[in-house]
Amino acid sequence: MGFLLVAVGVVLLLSGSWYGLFVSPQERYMGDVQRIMYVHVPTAWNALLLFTFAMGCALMSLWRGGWGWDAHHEALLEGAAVLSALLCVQGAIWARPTWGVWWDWDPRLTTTAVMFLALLGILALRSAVDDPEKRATWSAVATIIAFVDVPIVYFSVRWWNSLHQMQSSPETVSAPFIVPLRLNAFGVLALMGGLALLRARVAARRTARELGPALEPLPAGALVEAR
Amino acid sequence: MGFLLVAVGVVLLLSGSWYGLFVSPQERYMGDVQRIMYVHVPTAWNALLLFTFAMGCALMSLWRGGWGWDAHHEALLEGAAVLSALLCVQGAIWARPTWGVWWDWDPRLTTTAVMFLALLGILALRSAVDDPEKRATWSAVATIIAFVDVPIVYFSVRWWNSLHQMQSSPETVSAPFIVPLRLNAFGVLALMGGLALLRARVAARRTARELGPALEPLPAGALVEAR
Amino acid sequence: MNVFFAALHKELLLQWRTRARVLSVVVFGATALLLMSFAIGPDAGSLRQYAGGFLWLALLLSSTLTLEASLEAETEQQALEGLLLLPVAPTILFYSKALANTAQLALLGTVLVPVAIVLYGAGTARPLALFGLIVLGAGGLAAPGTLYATMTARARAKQTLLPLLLFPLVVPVLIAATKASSLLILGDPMRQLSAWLTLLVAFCGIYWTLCGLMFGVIVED
Amino acid sequence: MNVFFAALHKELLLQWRTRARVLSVVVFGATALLLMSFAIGPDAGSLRQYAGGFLWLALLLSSTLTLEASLEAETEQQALEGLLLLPVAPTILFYSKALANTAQLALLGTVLVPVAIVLYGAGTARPLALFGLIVLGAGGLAAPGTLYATMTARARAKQTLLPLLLFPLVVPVLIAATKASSLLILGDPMRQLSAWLTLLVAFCGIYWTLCGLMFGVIVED
Repeated sequence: MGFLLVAVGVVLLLSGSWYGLFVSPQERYMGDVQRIMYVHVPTAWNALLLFTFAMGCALMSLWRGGWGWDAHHEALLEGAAVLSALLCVQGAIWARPTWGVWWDWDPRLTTTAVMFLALLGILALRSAVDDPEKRATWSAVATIIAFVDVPIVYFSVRWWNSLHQMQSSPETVSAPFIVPLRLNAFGVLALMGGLALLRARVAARRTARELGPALEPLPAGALVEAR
Repeated sequence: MGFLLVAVGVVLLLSGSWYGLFVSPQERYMGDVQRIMYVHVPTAWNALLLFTFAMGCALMSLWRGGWGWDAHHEALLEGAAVLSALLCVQGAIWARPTWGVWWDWDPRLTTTAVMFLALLGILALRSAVDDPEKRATWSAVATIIAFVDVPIVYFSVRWWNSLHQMQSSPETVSAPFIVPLRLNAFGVLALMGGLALLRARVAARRTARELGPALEPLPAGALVEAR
Repeated sequence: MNVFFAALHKELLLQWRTRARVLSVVVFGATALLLMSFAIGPDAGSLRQYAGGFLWLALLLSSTLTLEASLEAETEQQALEGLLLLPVAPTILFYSKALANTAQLALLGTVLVPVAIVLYGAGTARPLALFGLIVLGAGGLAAPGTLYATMTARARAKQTLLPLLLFPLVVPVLIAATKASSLLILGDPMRQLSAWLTLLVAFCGIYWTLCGLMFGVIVED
Repeated sequence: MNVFFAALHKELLLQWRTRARVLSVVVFGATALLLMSFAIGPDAGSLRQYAGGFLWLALLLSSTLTLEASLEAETEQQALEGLLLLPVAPTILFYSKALANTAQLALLGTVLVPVAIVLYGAGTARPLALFGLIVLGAGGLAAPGTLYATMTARARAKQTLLPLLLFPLVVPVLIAATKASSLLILGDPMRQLSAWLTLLVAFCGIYWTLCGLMFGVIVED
């Protein structure tokens, strides 16, 4: 399942990038620089989506319990952290030729930076707690608290920095620009989803080792319901 | 001895202040505000003097040992901290009517503030260490290190803030201004010296209690050589 | 309600016992304010312009020290006297702790204001509004701060962990409190103050509710 | 000399083992840089003007965390493996520790520079000079920092105590390094850079000597 999704994601990303780089026409005002949007916008969508999935796993982990939720929570947190790091880098690459600075204090970009740091904080918490039970509960609580913060950060940065550009949404973009966006969006989703599934399996195995001999002889599939 | 010095200090300070407030003529350019100098300059001299004495006690405490040096070290550190706090307050009172701000980033004033914070740090170290041996050694080392820093801070603040006024020294000040300065300088010295002697006796008694029954029955005078 | 006041009384008593520690945090905050001025330079105009931001940065940096200390005292005192063994619901425990921490942070902020006034010339014509702002901001720091400090109190490398968790979360508090204090210090011709205060009130409302709910989850395991 | 390299190798090995901790200190420094920008506002001009000061403030704030961590690792590892029981003179121990801490702080500073470049637009035409400055400044922080961290490692309330002792002492380092980096970032028409570098070299010279002498006194009792 994980490998399949990764393969699908790679194919979608390759075709989307080919379309975006060679088929789509050059944008009128920004030229070729605009083509970074074909990666940037799908990355942004998926960073938020992965964080939302992580939040869902955190809620399920608290409500229902089960090591499977915890393993997926960990994997999705890492995925969201990787994507938001990529977003910050892409934002800097975009800002440099467009405004002549590396960082433009755009509310979305700044919120992403804060989100990235918050995710690193939760991952640091996970790595600092040795007891698997406490690690699962505490990091789930931290994820919920950080998730609620994201819209508040967004609006406070937006007010702080009155200068702000319009959101790009499919309505304001013409068809030859939509195709690579959609292809890449689903490509990133499939790739990161597949990687997260594979990563979650590793996390589940580590937790099983930590829980000790009591859970040792269970088959890999049974771990998910073992808590 | 301690009480005698305190009494002498109070008498000198009263006569110096009376002279400064009622006998000395008004200064030509700065008016009555200038009279704060009769307290400010003696405080500054004595703050540095007490810190230097504290440094001497720290050196002797490391080189020769002896709880008496440690007790006087503690008392002189507290005296220097009180005087530098007073200096900062007086500087603010002086700066307000003269330049219209509470703080003027004058190198001497800023160095005093840094010195005050350094002294608080050493006193915090003393209060955080329970073992009297370690407390004596460590705080002596901290005092030596901080004392060496004072001239470096002074020159770096001076370069940092090129704006800077002349030192006032007896040569540039006429006779009716010198008398209250001298009276107050020796007054503050006698007062703080006396208080430090009294404080050192308290510190020595506390150390003796901490060291436990081994030193219990010694007379108060013998404590000084007891280490 | 009586239980709540008993718990709050216990928390305030614990903080009173560690007042030497609180004093050293005040010195830390004042040192931070002095050091930040060296980063800006001796120009009175720019110092006054950024005074609000530095006041809140100093308070934020000190807050992790007081929050850690409040939990440390707890752990030490617990071993000594078993005060924590009072049969108190976790929610009551959380609100008493968070309220005591709010009081402590508000006190810290109030003490740092005169230092900022002297060093940065950051006087304001509306001292009561500034005090209210400090209490609000302290509340915004204290609610998530108490929750995170409880988690990190027994984790490894807690000195680093608490700021890593707390600082990104309280970005809205820092922004809103900085802007609001700058408006109080430099004047508010556009009447923007209420917008920032609303943001702070909203943050406090959300996190005092959410953290109260979550505290039960983290201490019950 | 061989003993010194053995001790240095041991210190660097200990730091390599706690690299997860170092990573979280880097994140702390980056967070501090981001938060400080919120205190200044989104104006690119003022951000660039104060970038040097904020870089050094962030490094100073992070330094107490790495210094504490380096001594903590020491204490933990010592219990586990008795590495400290090597028959090494205190002076050699101090210089190996201080050198390892200098390396770690210089690494931290070097990693924070790109963050400052991106966030504050603090690019410089002389990156090698900036690197040399960071190494010098790190040396100025590391010598007294190592000595104080050794003292406070076993004292009560050490998280508060270390900054209280270290921050007032390193005011000259902060001033000189801030001014020098600002000159490197904003240009140096008056050729003032060498004066500030001289101050840093003098500070390092004095404190590397003095702290080396004093370290023997504090560990021998």
